[in-house]
Amino acid sequence: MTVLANPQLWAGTLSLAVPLAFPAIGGTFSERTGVVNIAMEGIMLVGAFFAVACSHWTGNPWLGLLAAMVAGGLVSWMFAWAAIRIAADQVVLGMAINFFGAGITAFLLNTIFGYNGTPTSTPALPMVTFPALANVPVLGWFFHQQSVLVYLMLLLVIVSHWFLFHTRLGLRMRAVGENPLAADTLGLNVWRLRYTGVIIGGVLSAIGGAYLSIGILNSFDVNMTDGRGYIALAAMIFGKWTPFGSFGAALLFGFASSLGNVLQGSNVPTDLIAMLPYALTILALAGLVGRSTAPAADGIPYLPNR
Amino acid sequence: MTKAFPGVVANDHVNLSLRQGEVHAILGENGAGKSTLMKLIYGLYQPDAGEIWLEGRPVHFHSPRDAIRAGIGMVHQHFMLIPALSVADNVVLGDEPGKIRYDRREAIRRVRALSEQYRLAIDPTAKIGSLSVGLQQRVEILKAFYRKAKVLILDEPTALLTPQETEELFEVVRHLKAEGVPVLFISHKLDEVRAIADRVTVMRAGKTVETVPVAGATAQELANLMVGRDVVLRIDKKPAEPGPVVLDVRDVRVHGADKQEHVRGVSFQVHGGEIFGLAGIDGNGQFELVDAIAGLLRVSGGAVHFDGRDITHLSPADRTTAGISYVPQDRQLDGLVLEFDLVENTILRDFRRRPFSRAGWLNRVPALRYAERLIEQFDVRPRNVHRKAGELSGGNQQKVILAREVARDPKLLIVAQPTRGLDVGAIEGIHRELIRLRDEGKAVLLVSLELDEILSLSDRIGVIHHGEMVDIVPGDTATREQIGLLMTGVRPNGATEEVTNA
Amino acid sequence: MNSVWQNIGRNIGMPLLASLFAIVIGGIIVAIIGFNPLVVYGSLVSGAFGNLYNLGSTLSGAVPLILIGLGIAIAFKAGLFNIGADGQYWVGAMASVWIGYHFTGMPGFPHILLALLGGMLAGGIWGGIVPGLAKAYLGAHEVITTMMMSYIGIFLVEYMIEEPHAPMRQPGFFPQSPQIATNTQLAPFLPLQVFQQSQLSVGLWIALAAAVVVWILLQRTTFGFQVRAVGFNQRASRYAGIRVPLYTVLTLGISGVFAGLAGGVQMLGVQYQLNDSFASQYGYTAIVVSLLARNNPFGCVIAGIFFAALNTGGQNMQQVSGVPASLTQVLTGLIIFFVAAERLIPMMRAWVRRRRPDARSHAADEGGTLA
Amino acid sequence: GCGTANNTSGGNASGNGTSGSGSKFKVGLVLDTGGLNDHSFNHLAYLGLQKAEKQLGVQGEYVTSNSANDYVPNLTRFARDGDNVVIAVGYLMEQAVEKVAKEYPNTKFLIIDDTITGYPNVASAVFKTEQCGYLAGAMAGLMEKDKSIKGINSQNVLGVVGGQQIPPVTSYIAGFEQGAEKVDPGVKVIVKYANSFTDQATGQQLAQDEISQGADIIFPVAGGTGTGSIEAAKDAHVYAIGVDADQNYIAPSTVITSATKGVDTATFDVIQQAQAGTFKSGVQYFDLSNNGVGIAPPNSAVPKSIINQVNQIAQQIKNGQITVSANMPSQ
Ligand SMILES: Nc1ncnc2c1ncn2[C@@H]1O[C@H](COP(=O)(O)OP(=O)(O)OP(=O)(O)O)[C@@H](O)[C@H]1O
Ligand SMILES: Nc1ncnc2c1ncn2[C@@H]1O[C@H](COP(=O)(O)OP(=O)(O)OP(=O)(O)O)[C@@H](O)[C@H]1O
Ligand SMILES: [Mg+2]
Ligand SMILES: [Mg+2]
Repeated sequence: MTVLANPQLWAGTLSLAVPLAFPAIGGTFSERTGVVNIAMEGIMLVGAFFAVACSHWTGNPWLGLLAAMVAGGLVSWMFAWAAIRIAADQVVLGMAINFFGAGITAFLLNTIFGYNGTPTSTPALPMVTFPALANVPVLGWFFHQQSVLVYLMLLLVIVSHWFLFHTRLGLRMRAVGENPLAADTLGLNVWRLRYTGVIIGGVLSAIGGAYLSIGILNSFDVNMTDGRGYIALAAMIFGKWTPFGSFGAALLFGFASSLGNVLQGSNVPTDLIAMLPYALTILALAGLVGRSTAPAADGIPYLPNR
Repeated sequence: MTKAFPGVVANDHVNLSLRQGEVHAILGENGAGKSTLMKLIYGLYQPDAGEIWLEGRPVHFHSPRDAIRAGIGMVHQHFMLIPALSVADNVVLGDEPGKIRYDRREAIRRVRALSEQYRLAIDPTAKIGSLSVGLQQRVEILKAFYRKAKVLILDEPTALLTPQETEELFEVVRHLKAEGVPVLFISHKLDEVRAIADRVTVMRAGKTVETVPVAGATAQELANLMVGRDVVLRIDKKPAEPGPVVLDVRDVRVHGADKQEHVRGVSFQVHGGEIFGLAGIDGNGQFELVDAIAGLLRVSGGAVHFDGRDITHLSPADRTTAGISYVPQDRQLDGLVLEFDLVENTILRDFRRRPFSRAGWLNRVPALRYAERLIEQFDVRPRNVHRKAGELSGGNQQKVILAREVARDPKLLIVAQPTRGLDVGAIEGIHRELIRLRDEGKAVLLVSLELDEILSLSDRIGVIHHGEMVDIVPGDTATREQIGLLMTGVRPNGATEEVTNA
Repeated sequence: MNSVWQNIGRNIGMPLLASLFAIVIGGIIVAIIGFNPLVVYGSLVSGAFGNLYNLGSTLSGAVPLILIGLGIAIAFKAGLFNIGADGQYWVGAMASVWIGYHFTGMPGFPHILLALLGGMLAGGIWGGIVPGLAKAYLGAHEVITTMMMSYIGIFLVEYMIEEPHAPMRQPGFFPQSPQIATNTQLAPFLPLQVFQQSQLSVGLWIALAAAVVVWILLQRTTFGFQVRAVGFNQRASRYAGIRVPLYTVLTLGISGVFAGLAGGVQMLGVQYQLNDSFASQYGYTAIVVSLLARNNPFGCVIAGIFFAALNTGGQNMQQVSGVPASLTQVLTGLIIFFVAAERLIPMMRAWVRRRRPDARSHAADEGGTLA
Repeated sequence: GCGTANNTSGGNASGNGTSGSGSKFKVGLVLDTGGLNDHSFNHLAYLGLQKAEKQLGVQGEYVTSNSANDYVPNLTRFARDGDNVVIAVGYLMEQAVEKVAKEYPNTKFLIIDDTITGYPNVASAVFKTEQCGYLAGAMAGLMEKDKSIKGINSQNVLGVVGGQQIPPVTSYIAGFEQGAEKVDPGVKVIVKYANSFTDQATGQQLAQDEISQGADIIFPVAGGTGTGSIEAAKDAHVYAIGVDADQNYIAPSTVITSATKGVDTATFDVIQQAQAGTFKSGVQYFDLSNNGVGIAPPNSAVPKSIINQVNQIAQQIKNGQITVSANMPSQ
């Protein structure tokens, strides 16, 4: 139980949740409009790379973040075009983007910066400790020395919930993901709404990638996402395609990973500890969360018969 | 206008004109091309040839958005609803109150007002997915009225309405007509057409045959015009010769998928050689009851005996094998695997037994022969067993299901809404088939929201209200008024119950 | 019969045309960077198919992709997404190796059979028991459970050989299992030296046979009938008397069985022991294999060979033309992208036709379904 | 065009060991799945090859393997194309090298981090990284005892972040523990594994955990993952020790030294030997005495006295007074 009183456990929980929550919420936007998105991994890598590159070139990490968002938006636009306009298989496209993202970032890294990685002088986004938060007893453990993106994430959860469930555009996006034909008969522009969802998803995934490269570090490395895009996919489903759910799942996974990290170094074999986050996820899913149903038209291209 | 789909010309140089303030009915057999024409007008399909003129000007609708902008409203035959959203969300979608924020409260208010105005009672906050199809029909109608159309298209709006609701709808239509709004109205119910329409256009096999004024035309004339031959509208049947009890339902209680109790202790018996009609307003537990008899819902109290045997706890497969056939209410969701071809769909309930399979191996050839025989016998069109069920028109889908269930030679046939959305010709065929089965000594349990159907076919009629059997009356003496009263929960001894719909 | 050819044309011709697209675009990129596209693509093709040895390597690489792809296709048929085949593969590999180095007294053939069955069983349990039961009875989404079980499976296999006194660790400096008995090593695909060299074992026969078995299973048995019915429409399946939860478990289990078999075949045919390296990513590639094959078993064979060719050809490309590995990955991504976007071709045809003022009948060409 | 494939011995196809007239001396490098960006032996081997290209005029080619299935084809392709030397990076390719070397007896093979013997055309390079790990551990232990150094806290704790529990990693760590223990008997060394060589975020988290438990010098042996650990050390104003190559460039004031592994020099040497016709088969050991492993020049945070003591220890290892085990204490 002393483990639970370790501030590092809780700081790590929040910190490790960020690169899952952004893409998971991003995926929520995409899938709520009916486009299955498993391209988060590739888009995160693209975001992570351009964040560092532009942060280095301009000397301003905020411009780096902006570049990540633009790059993520562009890649997801390409994905959206093929998924929506060409009605290509969305899962295959997603995998293609993942290959592409991993390859292009490695290629650019090596041709522009060489094999040793990005320059160490690259500026990173600031770490912030709000005294008001950091001095609260238990809460303070969470908010000690966190990246600004942590706070952005908390804001994002609330804003995207409001956006999806309390705005006209949000309602329309969800309608398109449930029954595009019905939405079409009501005069909604199905394709445009889907583009919107996918591109928002790409931008958010890219921020998740940027968190890894200039949020907590200041460098890019090949495959530095290490499968987080796929875990984010799971977090999105776990969270039943809602922002709060996705965030909750990301926190759970962050907690389990952080717990594993803290427990490492004891006598328990590291591989068994490494199973912890995954095992906990299954238990939580089976025990607490139960059935989650995708938006009804998720993954089905909409081709009006015109 | 012309519109072709791979393999069919659904609309072949169709002409139609709609005058200010008229109600114009379209009649035609299933698959004649009515819905296709409506979708062309609504911008949902693009014509291969031809054009639309609106108020003296040619218009071109690239999508429903253009049509809506031009003031066209439509009630779709297959509902265009979003099950995960609420009634209010569905009605206002595309024209929601609020600026950026969606003013949900205002939407609910507007929908409530609308539903009161048109007397289509509905709870605006209910999820569509939890509503019966009858209630969904109301939502679909409310959607069209919400938008205040200049031209209104109604594609079989009354298929699931009660007579009272239909009358309310007609009131609205007459009102619109008085305001000069032209209405296109599709229905297979000839009485309705005669009651509301000014002119009628008959379609056959994708072509417009004729446009005639309704005044003076009899139902028989319309029917003949539409089918192209003489149709028997009234069915003559011999008196029933009831045999032993086949189905014995004893104080059965059923909870639905929503965990609510829908059937609260119902008892009745069905004999061989009789048609037992189960009448009731939609949502009173009749469909849960038959689902439970077929084994798709668990019985939470009471017992079901079939052929002298307690089947309360048998699996659906075992009940099928024991000789129960079931035509479920929702043909697309329950009755068919739309992606399967007709061969696979005709053996859907019998693939386990010979000759269709042996020790786990499917035998394609007997299945193929069987399917070919059935679609021949039941006149399924097009006559191609390799078509996917989803590519058939709704009427033909229904025929496939009926063919499959009848051909199994069951002891008990349960049919729910067997003629929903079918044309008169097809209805005639299905009704004949049901009576033939009865005369062969089978037990038939008929559930229908169509009072006329119940009255014309049933030997005995049970009326269900709020999950309870109000009364069971003989079919030959029953009247519309008597049954209609029972359906609202007024018991024969005069005691009334609160009227509920959901 | 005409439609059969049309079908083949659509299912193979279109992806081919689309790949051509990707190849042109990739060629432009490669040329901009300063490589000769002809050399690059020449080395890709010759590396994959240029001679019997390269062909052998390609086919050898295709074996696990085909087998896993078949398993994933079965799951897709039942409407289930098995995203965790990687773990099922490794757990199957582990079981096969364990059996392979125990029971050394056994004669070769039964020993091989036992080892492969062990792999299949392990993969089946991994894919079926937890994800299947959790899905069928608790509604836990199989994307999550199979993915999580996959990570757990890989860590389990790591654990078995990594720790100093791990259960399957061979004494010695390197973390690896003992080698399987020599007589359990699979024979070459054909008794030719070149297949011995290129690691192409009878595993290919197993993969081809598996494709036939899957086709028969899905199309010719009541089991397959029920799997497909469940995949299309669960409510109608219940109405048809099919026990949907049971078939969910069975289908995910069988899906895992094929991944486990892939692991076993790979250990018995190529690797002979477990090493502490789990970088195959077969699970993800095989998803693309089965989807591009539209879940058709024979399509899985073709798509599996296609991806293996991209892999071996891509590595030859690095060796011969000096294109970096990362660029190979970019090209692979592009090719998959455009193969998925095969409808681009008919659509472009339609666009071109629409440009011409006289032609009006374009709509039929796009004829998609109103889903 | 199947002729060459049926050529079973491969002898005709492959070039002659001593370089034919006119044709260039070709070297093929088969990288493991980590590829050129592993910040470790794959990258170092490539540096060695580049150096050989520049200084010896050889023609180098390389390929990154995607899975264990690719080892044999990749090795074979180089051998068949007539490369004079084929280099396999990593012990995982042991079986593949044995198989291919048998088929191509005229091609010279080098395998890194392995101990293949009995093949006249195969050389193995073994790096005694436990020795440089020992020196790094000793330096860390000595720093730990000197509380006057800025950034060194009162707790006697060191942190190690391993990539994976495999010999190329654990031998460093084993040496590190022994070295630290030797100079600072009560020291506590926390060892955590990231189970990844690419996950910087986890590398950072693990280091932060160790720092929060009092570690003030972090030794990551985890390729790219280690970059994150060094970053964590930098942010917490404690120290780090680089690995494989001199990693001081990552954080000049944080990385006090690096335990280096001369995969680049070994690769270069073997190429040179092969070119000169002096190729030696069997195991070649690279250790402190032949500068095969070592530690990088310490930064200014390390006091001269400590550097001197570490140099003495290095001397003792070289002349055999101290022997370092490559096995973890529990092994
Ligand atoms: N999207 C489509 N793709 C292919 N065929 C279609 C499509 N829509 C309609 N059809 C075919 O066009 C013909 C006309 O169909 P339509 O729906 O217009 O008939 P309908 O007159 O509305 O019939 P019903 O009375 O059953 O509603 C039918 O043969 C139908 O199968
Ligand atoms: N992709 C398709 N290919 C072929 N036929 C289709 C396709 N999609 C729909 N159809 C059929 O075309 C018709 C058009 O659908 P619509 O909504 O107009 O109903 P309908 O057929 O008129 O139904 P009903 O018979 O119940 O009145 C349907 O019968 C449907 O089964
Ligand atoms: Mg219709
Ligand atoms: Mg490990």
